[in-house]
Amino acid sequence: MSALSNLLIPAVLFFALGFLARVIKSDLRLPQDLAKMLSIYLLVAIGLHGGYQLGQSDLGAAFNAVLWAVILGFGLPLIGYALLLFTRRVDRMNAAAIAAHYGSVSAGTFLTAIAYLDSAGVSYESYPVIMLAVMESPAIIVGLLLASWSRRQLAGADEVDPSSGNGGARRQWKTLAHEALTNGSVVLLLGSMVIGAISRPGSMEKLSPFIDEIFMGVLCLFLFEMGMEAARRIREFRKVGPVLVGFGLVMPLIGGAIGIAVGHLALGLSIGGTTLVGVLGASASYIAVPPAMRLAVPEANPSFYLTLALGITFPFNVVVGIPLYHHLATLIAT
Amino acid sequence: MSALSNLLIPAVLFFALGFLARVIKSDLRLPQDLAKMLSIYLLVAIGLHGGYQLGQSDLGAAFNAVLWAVILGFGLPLIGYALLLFTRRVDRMNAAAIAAHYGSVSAGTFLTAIAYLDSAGVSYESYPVIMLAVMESPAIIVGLLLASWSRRQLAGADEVDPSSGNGGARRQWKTLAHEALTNGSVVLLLGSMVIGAISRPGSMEKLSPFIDEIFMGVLCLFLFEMGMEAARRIREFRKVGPVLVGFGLVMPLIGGAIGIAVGHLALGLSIGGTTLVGVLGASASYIAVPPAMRLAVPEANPSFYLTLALGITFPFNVVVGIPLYHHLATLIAT
Amino acid sequence: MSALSNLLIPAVLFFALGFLARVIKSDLRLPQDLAKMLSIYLLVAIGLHGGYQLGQSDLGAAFNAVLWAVILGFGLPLIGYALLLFTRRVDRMNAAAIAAHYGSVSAGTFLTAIAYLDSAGVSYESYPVIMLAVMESPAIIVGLLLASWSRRQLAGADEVDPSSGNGGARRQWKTLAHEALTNGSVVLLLGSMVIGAISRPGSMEKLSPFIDEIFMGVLCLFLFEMGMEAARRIREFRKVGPVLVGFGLVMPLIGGAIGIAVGHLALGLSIGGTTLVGVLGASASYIAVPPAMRLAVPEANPSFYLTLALGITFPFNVVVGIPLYHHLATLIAT
Amino acid sequence: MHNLAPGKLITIITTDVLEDRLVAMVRKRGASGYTIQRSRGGGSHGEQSGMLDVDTNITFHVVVPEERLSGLLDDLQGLINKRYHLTVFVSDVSVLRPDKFSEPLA
Amino acid sequence: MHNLAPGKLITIITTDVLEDRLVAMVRKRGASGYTIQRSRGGGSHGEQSGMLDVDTNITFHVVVPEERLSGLLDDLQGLINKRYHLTVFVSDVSVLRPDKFSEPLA
Amino acid sequence: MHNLAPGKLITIITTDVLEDRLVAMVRKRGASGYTIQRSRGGGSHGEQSGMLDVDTNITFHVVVPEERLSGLLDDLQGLINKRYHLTVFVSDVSVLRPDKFSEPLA
Ligand SMILES: Nc1ncnc2c1ncn2[C@@H]1O[C@H](COP(=O)(O)O)[C@@H](O)[C@H]1O
Ligand SMILES: Nc1ncnc2c1ncn2[C@@H]1O[C@H](COP(=O)(O)O)[C@@H](O)[C@H]1O
Ligand SMILES: Nc1ncnc2c1ncn2[C@@H]1O[C@H](COP(=O)(O)O)[C@@H](O)[C@H]1O
Ligand code: NA
Ligand code: NA
Ligand code: NA
Repeated sequence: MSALSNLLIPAVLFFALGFLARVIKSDLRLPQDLAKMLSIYLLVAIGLHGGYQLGQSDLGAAFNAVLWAVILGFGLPLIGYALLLFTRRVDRMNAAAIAAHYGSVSAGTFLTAIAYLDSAGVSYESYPVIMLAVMESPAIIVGLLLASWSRRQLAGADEVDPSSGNGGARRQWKTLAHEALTNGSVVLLLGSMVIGAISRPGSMEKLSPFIDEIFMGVLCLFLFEMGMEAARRIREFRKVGPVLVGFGLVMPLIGGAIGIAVGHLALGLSIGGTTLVGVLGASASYIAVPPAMRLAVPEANPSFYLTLALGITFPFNVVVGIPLYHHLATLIAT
Repeated sequence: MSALSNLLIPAVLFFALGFLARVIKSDLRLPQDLAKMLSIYLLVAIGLHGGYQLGQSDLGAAFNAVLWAVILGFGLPLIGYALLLFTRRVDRMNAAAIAAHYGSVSAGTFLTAIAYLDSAGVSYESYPVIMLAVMESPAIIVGLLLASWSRRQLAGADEVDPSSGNGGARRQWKTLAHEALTNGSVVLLLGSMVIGAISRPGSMEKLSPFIDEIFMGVLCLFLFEMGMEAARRIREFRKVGPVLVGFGLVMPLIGGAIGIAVGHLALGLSIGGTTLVGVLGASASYIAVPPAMRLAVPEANPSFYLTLALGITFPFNVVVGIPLYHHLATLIAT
Repeated sequence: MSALSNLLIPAVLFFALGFLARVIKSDLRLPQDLAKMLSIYLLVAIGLHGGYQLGQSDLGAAFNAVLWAVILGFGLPLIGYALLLFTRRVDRMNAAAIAAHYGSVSAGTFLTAIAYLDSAGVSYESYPVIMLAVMESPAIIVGLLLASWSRRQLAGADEVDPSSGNGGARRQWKTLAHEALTNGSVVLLLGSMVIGAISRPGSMEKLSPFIDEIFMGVLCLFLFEMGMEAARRIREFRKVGPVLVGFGLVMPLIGGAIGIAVGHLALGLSIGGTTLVGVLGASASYIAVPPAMRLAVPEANPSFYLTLALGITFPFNVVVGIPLYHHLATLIAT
Repeated sequence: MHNLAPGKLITIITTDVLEDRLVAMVRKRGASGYTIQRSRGGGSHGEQSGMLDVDTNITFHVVVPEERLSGLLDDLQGLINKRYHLTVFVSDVSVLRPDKFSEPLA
Repeated sequence: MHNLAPGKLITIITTDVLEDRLVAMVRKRGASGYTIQRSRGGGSHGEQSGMLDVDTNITFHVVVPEERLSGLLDDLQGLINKRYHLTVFVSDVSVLRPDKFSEPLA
Repeated sequence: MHNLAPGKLITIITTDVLEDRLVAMVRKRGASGYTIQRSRGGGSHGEQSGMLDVDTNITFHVVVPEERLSGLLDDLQGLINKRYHLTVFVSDVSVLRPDKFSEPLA
């Protein structure tokens, strides 16, 4: 009920509008770089905001949050990988690439959750923001490990390419490990957090209109475009098949549950904070991880992982997941 | 006098600056997607704003406004078409394409009028905003009807293309009717209005800095670019010829007068609201209609309708029209 | 000490972050038009702001500032040209092209200085803003004069191209003189200042959220990208060689000292205003002048002047120069 | 040696308003894909500055085996007959992995 | 069969600062139009990342009848002699509606 | 007459994620430069709308003297064998200032 009415906020409604615009085949075509520009703004704003708060909060707790972010980032893909092989619907390479996405997080989903909590008047800690920044890297690394491991498994079958052997692999290794740590959005988010934390008192006030006041509006435009992209992808669910679609709905529930457990038990966060950690666990990256997988796991079919992360899991989380995780966080807390 | 001083507002001055920049052949080149991004923002902002107000206002009156918007959207192109054929300067296909533009509206002109009224301290109702959203579609449909009707008229003369006969025509029909209703800017504007109307109380406040406070600044940048585009087009008025230029000056006066009559008599709006309906009637679309005509009426020469709508009527409305319509609205009201 | 802590402001830190992102070879790729869009906003905002203040200040003093801006714009390149020939590391054509950059100014550096003064609580006059607008043109013209003069000097040696003789030269002359005066950023900045000055009272308030409140945030994003570009260029300092790098460090000191002298002695500005004039003298253009030189002095190697202006002088001014000029301005004032 | 085989590259320059039509055409004619670049330009129909939606051009590339060329040209000629402004030219290319270009676009 | 006739496609890659000059050149030499794509790249003059105004390249295409080729190449050679950096190559194409390409640009 | 000499234009269409690899390849093989255009398109791997980082294509052009062609094609075939999706074709061009194209990229 209240959950539903909490969905009647501009952020969610613009996501729905974008989705609808594509469904009715509107000729609306957004500028190619719009999504990128908006997400740059969003990462910087959320980073500055979170960093500023972290600067005044307990570093021990922050470190604890980072630690658990790494654990989630490494652990969730392993679960996803096992689950996917169990379905027998995709080969090991695709399983590795898809799984990596679920260890990482979707900033769009996370920010929608924040808008949701704000409109519901629920407060939350700033630690989840740093977890948002941290979780990208381990997920990419695990994806890389799973892929090269799978590659060795398949080696017998797939001997088309000698050069993709040790030599090639080792090179890829370094580039990818490097990419995992210097990934654009990671740098932008972490960097902004540091700046928010170390900027001399007073100088941050000047930024507040930019990072706080217009934030919600920019988020709405971003979610509008993401709604269009989600609708574009969901069309391909046939290619993906019902079983994989099922994975795209079940995996966020698993990740969400684990995230909520971590948020409440391990980090002892409030209901709001716990909900956000649940969202971190449940959401799948569609900005940082896909290009990394495309580069590192060419054998995997991008339309698989993009359809799942962007077409299935993302809308599911925005419409069903967030209220659900909030509900669970409330239950576990009381 | 006051009219003139009311033109000394940033919005109008930036339009003039853009126009000047092109006239003096400045090498200033704006990013290709800037105009598009700014207009997306403007449509969303005006939509949310208007929808929010409509949500609290009389739906009966709103419906009445929609009704008259449809009537204007259908009627004005017919007048324009007749007028154009009467001039004997363009063939039927070009007449149809040009006429369609005058049934639709120019968001840029409308927003300039709002800036003008604001700076003159004149208040206005929110109904014209919904009319702005509604008028695009009928204009496109009428343009389509006029075009295919003209095509049949010319059929004897122009038999180059068998396939453009019934079959082709029918297909075009559906695509165009569809396009008219799912046109990008229509979806964006109507969608934002609905969101502004149904968003749960409180959640809209958060958007106010984004949609209200920075609005005027974004409008200035948009009008700056539109000034440059207007100057680019006005150069081609020679190609168009004095008679057509005359049409580009007379048609807005006719549309404006009709709009003012509708605003005052049919809708019983205040002076401000009546002025805005006058502007709706007077202005010619240069965002939604041109691509639609380009797709549906390939026989028409785009530089005709673009030069008229963007190079002649738009600047005329911004500099002369708006103060004039405001003046007329004041006369008729008193 | 305080100088250093004044560097801990978001604007400077984002510049450092961008620089770092490139150094660690992050895969972050910004949208191609982002820098351009941000700089359009910054020029308009600073222009409106400065013009509004100038509108209420002494025109005599303003005229005096313009006069000295022209003198600096013409004089500094001559010094630079002589210095460069003295180093014997570049031919006359490259010397002319490089020197022109140092007569002009870097808006990015200027705005960083403003952020620096704001955070240090130092007030400043609005005259330097008009100097910022004026200095581009003379610098371009001097560059053109030096180049065509050098071309004549080299004529004996370099006779590859007859057509680049008088005829060609004269044509270039006109186009360049024209370009110098109608340069995009000059038009945008001067135009915005005029608008800010003549807009009817009251109408400017509406713009304040756009031009003042979000200004600092946009500046941070712009400096972030400029940091990335600076790091991209600094890599090429090997190509340029230590002597030229030395020029890139010494020339701003000379220009800064002259600027400070002008600000204090000739214009009698406060410490803040004097610092800004120092920054105008010290900074080298990387927006208006490079394209002009590329068009007018094809014989010069762009990577020379871009590396110096963007890779050496710009970071030097942001990190070392600004606090230094502020320090000197304080000394000379007391 | 490399598995290079002859193919035909069709280049179409026109307004981006026609993009969907061209894509549909390509699918219908069983080409294996298409590539589009945003463009600006000038011609008999004036300048297409690319600043507004309506004056943006696209350059549309399709590589096809020789035998599929004629059908596509028929469709393009059809559009031209409908008075659409298309600039079309064909060039000979040697494609790597010729098989790739004969699998129709799903 | 289709009305395909031989033509020459001139491709010029250079800094976008030269765009207006190239357009003027094309008009002067009576080509029927031109097409431009924004590009980035690298060459003897370093990387052109396309991030700043000054390091953005354009790819400039002109299709002309064989007889008009030489004049355009003269002008391009003239720019090169002035030390402008141009990458120029010519390819053989078959154009649809050959007449179209012989009407000079207004 | 003009100093036109035969050359080979290699056109590669693929995801922009591979851009750095292709540039490295070009350097390694001693080409004199490269040019990139942002593109969108569709093929066996679905639509590349260019709206998100991950579904943006690039069109990558390299002009080389005939003798350098084979080496580059080897590398491209290597990428294809690694299962990367590349659309590659080669065309004959006549280059102005042939010398320019034989100076390897610094
Ligand atoms: N000779 C040409 N060479 C290259 N592109 C051309 C040529 N003629 C026309 N075009 C392109 O085709 C578009 C439409 O041409 P038009 O139908 O003549 O207006 C123009 O906007 C140009 O981008
Ligand atoms: N061999 C090549 N193949 C393709 N494009 C090239 C080549 N050489 C140079 N270019 C392009 O031409 C531009 C100017 O080249 P350059 O004058 O060598 O710096 C470069 O930025 C590239 O975009
Ligand atoms: N027949 C074709 N003609 C032109 N471009 C193509 C063709 N096939 C594929 N492409 C381009 O190559 C990219 C990758 O192709 P694919 O590997 O088939 O998905 C596509 O996104 C298109 O941009
Ligand atoms: Na996750
Ligand atoms: Na109208
Ligand atoms: Na200077």
